[in-house]
Amino acid sequence: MKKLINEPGDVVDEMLDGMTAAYPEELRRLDGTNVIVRADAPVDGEVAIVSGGGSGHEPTHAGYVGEGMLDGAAAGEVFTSPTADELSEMIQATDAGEGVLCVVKNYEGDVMNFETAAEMAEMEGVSEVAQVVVNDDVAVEDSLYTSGRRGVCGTILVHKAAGAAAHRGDDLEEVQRIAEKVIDNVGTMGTALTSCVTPEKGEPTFDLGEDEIELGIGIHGEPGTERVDMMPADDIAEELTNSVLDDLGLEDGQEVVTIVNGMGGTPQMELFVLNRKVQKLMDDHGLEVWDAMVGDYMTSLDMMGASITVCAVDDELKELLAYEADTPALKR
Amino acid sequence: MKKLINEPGDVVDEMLDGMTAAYPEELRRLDGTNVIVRADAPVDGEVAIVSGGGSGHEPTHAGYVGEGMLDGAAAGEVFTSPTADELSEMIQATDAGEGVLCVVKNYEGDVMNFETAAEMAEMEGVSEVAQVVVNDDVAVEDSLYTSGRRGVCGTILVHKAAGAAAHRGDDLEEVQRIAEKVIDNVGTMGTALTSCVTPEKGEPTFDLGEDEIELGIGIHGEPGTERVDMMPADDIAEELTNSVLDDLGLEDGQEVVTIVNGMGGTPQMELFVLNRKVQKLMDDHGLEVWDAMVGDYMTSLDMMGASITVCAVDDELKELLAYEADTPALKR
Amino acid sequence: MADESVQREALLAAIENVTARIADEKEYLTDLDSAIGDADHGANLNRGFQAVLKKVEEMDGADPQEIVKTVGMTLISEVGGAAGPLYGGSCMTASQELDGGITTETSIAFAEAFLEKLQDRGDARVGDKTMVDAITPAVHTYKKSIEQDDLPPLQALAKAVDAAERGVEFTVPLRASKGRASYLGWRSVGHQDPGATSTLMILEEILATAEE
Amino acid sequence: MADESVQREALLAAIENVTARIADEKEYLTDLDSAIGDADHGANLNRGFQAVLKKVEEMDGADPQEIVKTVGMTLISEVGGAAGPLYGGSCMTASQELDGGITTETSIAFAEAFLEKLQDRGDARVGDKTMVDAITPAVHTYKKSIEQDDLPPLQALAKAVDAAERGVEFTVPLRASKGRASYLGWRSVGHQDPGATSTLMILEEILATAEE
Ligand SMILES: Nc1ncnc2c1ncn2[C@@H]1O[C@H](COP(=O)(O)OP(=O)(O)O)[C@@H](O)[C@H]1O
Ligand SMILES: Nc1ncnc2c1ncn2[C@@H]1O[C@H](COP(=O)(O)OP(=O)(O)O)[C@@H](O)[C@H]1O
Ligand SMILES: [Mg+2]
Ligand SMILES: [Mg+2]
Ligand SMILES: [Mg+2]
Ligand SMILES: [Mg+2]
Repeated sequence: MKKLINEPGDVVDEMLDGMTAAYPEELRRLDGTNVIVRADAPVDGEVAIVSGGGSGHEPTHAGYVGEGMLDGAAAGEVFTSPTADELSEMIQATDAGEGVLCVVKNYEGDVMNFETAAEMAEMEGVSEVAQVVVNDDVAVEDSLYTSGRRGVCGTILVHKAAGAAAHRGDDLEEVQRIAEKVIDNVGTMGTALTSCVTPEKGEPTFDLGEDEIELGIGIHGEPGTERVDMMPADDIAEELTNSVLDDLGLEDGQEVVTIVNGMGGTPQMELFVLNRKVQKLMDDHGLEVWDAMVGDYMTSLDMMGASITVCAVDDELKELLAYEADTPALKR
Repeated sequence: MKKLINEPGDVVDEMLDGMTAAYPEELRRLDGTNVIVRADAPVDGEVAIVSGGGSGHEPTHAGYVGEGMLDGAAAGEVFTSPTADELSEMIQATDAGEGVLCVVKNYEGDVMNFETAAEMAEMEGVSEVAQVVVNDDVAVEDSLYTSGRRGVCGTILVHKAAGAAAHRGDDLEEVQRIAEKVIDNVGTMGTALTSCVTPEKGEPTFDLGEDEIELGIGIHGEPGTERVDMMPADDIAEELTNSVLDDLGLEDGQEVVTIVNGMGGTPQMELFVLNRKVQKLMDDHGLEVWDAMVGDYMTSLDMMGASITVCAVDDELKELLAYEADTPALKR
Repeated sequence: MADESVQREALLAAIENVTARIADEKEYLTDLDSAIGDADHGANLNRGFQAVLKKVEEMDGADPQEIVKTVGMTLISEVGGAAGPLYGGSCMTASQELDGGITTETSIAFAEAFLEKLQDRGDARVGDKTMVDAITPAVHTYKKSIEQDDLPPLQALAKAVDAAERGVEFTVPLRASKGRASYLGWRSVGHQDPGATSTLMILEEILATAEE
Repeated sequence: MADESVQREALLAAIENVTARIADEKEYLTDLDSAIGDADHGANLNRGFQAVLKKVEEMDGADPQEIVKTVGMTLISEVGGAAGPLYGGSCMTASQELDGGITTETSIAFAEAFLEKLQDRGDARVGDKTMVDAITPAVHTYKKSIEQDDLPPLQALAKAVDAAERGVEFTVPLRASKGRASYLGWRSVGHQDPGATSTLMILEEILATAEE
C-alpha cells in the first residue's frame, strides 16, 4: 500500500512540523514533544481546554486548536494514545492559572494516560485539572462487558462548546458542565467500506469483501460490531441514523445538529449524498435541524466510510456552537 | 468498488441536494438544473463570478460559492463539463447588470460549452460576459501538440482573488484583469498513487502497480505524463515543486502562496508530511511563503495523491487573497 | 428520396438504431476513454441518445429538419464534455441544410456543414487523433462517390463507412494533439480514439437503417 | 541471589533479550491486534523497549531498583496506548519493592505489586481477555511454588511461564470485556489477546536469561 510518507516511524513528527509550517502564526509545537498549542498559549484569564489521542484522525485534534476551541492537542503515535508525560507538559503549557479541562475520548489508553498526566501536572503546580470523557459511539453497548462506549466524532462538538464557554470567560466548573451537557446529548454511529492502512503495518487492518461493509466501527481501524451486505447509501444513512436516534430518544420538534463525517478516504460527493438522506430522515422524525455539518472532522487515515452524529441542542448550546471560532479545521 | 451512493446516474443530483440541505441559507439550486448559486444571487452592484466543470472535484466548485468568491457553480456529470444551456442559465441567474466573469478550466469541453453559453446568455440580455481560462498545470507543455495546459488547483486562487475584487466593487474589466494576473503567476503539478473510481465505471480508470506512481496527472483520473517508481514523500515533494518552480522562474525573495492539495483519498496526515518538505524547498529557493494552504481543494473522487501549487503574489494579490470570504469550503 | 413521412420514419429508425448501438457499446467506448481520457465517453453519449430518442418519439408530425435540429439541441443539453458541443452543435448548425427535406443534394450539404462546424468549434485537423479523423474521410468519400463517381447514395454511404473505419484505425498509431488524450503526450500512441470510434458506430447504424 | 553488579548484568541481559524478542515478534503482535484491536501493539512495545534498551545502556552503575524504575518510566513515556501505562506504570510502582536488590523475597513482592497496580489502573479481572489473564496465573504460581512448594526461584519461574502460557490460550475462547477488543462484542471470541501474548514473551525471555 503506497503512502505519501518517508519512514513510517517519522510520520507523526513530520506531520506536526508540516502543520506548524502551514500555520506558523497560529500553532506552536512544544519543543521535543508531539504537542501542538496555540501560539499565544497560555491565554490570560481563560480556562484552558486540551485534548489528545492517537494520530491518524486528522484534523482531530490539532486542527481544532485556536481561538474559541482548543488550547492544546497532544498527538500520540498512529492510533496510540499520547504518553502521560507529554500530556502533562501540554497541561502545564496551556494553564493560565484558571485551570485546565481535558477532553478525553473514552479509550482505556487515553483515559489512563490522561489520569496519570493530571496527577503529574498538579504536582507541577497546575491549579486545577478536570476531565470529561466523551463516549458518543452508540454502536457499543455501555455494559459490564465493554469498557464503555467509545469517543468518536461527537467530540468535536464538545471542543466547540467548551472552547466557546472558556473563551467568553466561564470558570472551570462551568466549562466542564457545558462539556458534559454536550456529552449527554450526542450520539454517533459509523460504517466502514474499507479498512484503513496504518503506516507501520502497510496493509489493511481487516479484510472486507467487495460486497460487505462493517457497521459500528470506531476510528482506529478496528472491525465494527457487525458485518453486513453492502447497501445503497440511503439504506446506510437510515441504518446509522436510526441507531443514533434510538439511543438518544428525542422528542418531536427537538432541535439538533447533525454531522456527516468522512473517515478520510471518502469523496465529499458521497458525504453529500448521505447528507441528503440524513436530512430527510430528520424531517421524518420531526426533528428540527439547526445546523447540518458535512466534512472530514474525525478520520481513520485512508478508511472509506462515514459516521453520522446527532446532537440535541438548546439555546445555551446553540449560542456556544455558533460562537466565533478560528482554527485550521473549523471557523465560525 | 464500493461507494456510498444509490444509483450511479443519480449521484450528481443527489449530491447537490445534499449540499443545499447542508447550507440552506447560503446556497440555492436553480430549479431543474445542476447549478448552485448564492441564495441571494444576483448580488446588487457586483460583477458576478461563475465557474463550473465536471463533478467529482468537490469542494470544487460549489464549495466556493458564497460571499467573496463565486456567485454560481455549474456541476456537470462526473468529469464531464456542464452543458451550455445550464451554463447559460447560471450566467443569467447571477448577472446583476454589472456583467459576469466565467472562470473556465482549460479543457476543450469546458471551453466550448462556456463559449456557447456566453453567446446564449448575451442573446437573453445579459449585459456582458467575459471569460478567463485557467491553465496552471505545468505537467502539460503548451505546444502545438496539446490543447494547452490544463486548469487544476490554481483555479481556486482565481476564484478567491476575482471574487474579492468583485465584492469590493471592481468593474468587469478590472475583475478580469485580476483573474488573469493570478493565471499568469500560478503553476501546479500533481501525482497519483492510485487511480480514482468513477461511479459509472465502478473500477479504477487505470491500473497502477504497488511500486509505481503517475506524475503529471490532471484531475479527471486520466493517466499522467509519466509513470515512475514509488518514492518517499520528500522526493515526490521535490519532484513536483521543482517542476512548478522551473516553470514559474521566480526571483529570489519573491512572495508566494503554496497549496498542498489532496486528491480526495489522501489522509490529511500525508498532506502535512508533504507540506513540511514543500516549505523547506521554498526556503531553499529563497522564496518567502506568505500563505501555506493544506487540504482537499480540488479532488478527483477517491484518488490517492496530491498536487502542489505555487502562486507568486504582490501587494495587490495579497490584499485580495486575504480579503474576507465566507463559503462552505473556504473562509477568510 | 421519398416523401416527408417516409423520411421521418427512416430518421426515427436510424435514431433508434444508433441509440441501441451506443447503449450496447457504452462500456467499450468508456474503456477506450479510460486508456487515454477520463472514462466517460460511453456514458456521455448514451445519456445523450437516450434523451434524443425520448424527445423525437414525442415529436408528432415534425419535419426532418426539425427532427435533426432537435437531435443536435438535445445532444448539446444532455451530453456535455467535448462530445456534446461537437456532435450536438454540428448537428444543429448543419440541420439548416435540410430545408428542403432529405435529398441526395441536401445530405451532401449537411455532411459538409457538419464537418465545417466541427472543425470550427474544436479546432482539430486530420491527424490530431479525434473524431475528425473518422468524419473527414467519410464526408469526403460520400461527396466524391456521388458527385464524381455517380454512385447511388446508399453505395456512397457504404463507402463512407469504410472510409470512417480506416480513419478510426488511423488514430491508433497517432500521438494526440487535441482533446484530453493530448495531455498524455507520447503515451497516447497505440490507443484508438473513442470519439472517432463512436462516429464510426453512428455511421454504421445509419447505413444499416438505410439498407433496410 | 548474587551481588549488585551481577544482578545488574543479569537485568541488562534480560532487557536485551526481551527487546530482541519483541523486535522479532513485532509483526506477529500487531497481527493479533489487527484482528481485535487497532494493529499497533507490536509497534508500541517495540518502540518502548528500543528506548528502554538505549536508556539502561547509558545507566552506568545504577542499582537494580533504579534500572527497573527507569524501565517503567521509559515505557510510560514511549509506549502510550493502553500497554504504556499498564506495563510501565506497574513496573515503576512495583520497583519500590526492590529496595534491597533482587532477592527471592523481593521478586515475589515485586510480582505481587505489579499485578496489584495493573488491576488498579486498568480495572480488569481474570476472564476479561487482557494481559491480566497471563500475568495473574504467572504471579500466583510463582509465589505459591516458592512459598508453599519450596521450589528454587528458577524452577518457580519456569512454572510461572507455563501458567502464563495457559493464560494466553485461555484468552482465545473468551469474549473481551476490557480494552479495544471489548468493542467487538461476541466477535472477539476465537482470537488470542495481544497483550497477554506479549506478557508471555517477556516472561519467557526473563526465564531464558535466568537459565543462562
Ligand atoms: N478539439 C476537438 N476536436 C474534435 N474532437 C475532439 C476534440 N476534443 C475531443 N474530441 C473528441 O471527443 C472525444 C472525447 O469525448 P468525451 O469523452 O465525451 O469528452 P471529454 O473529453 O470532455 O471527456 C475524443 O475521443 C475526441 O474524439
Ligand atoms: N483495562 C485493561 N486492563 C488490562 N489490560 C488491558 C486493558 N485494556 C487493554 N489491555 C491490554 O492491552 C492490550 C492492547 O495494548 P495496545 O495495543 O498497546 O494498546 P491500545 O489498545 O491502546 O492500542 C490488550 O491486548 C490487552 O491485553
Ligand atoms: Mg492503539
Ligand atoms: Mg469527460
Ligand atoms: Mg471523456
Ligand atoms: Mg492496540
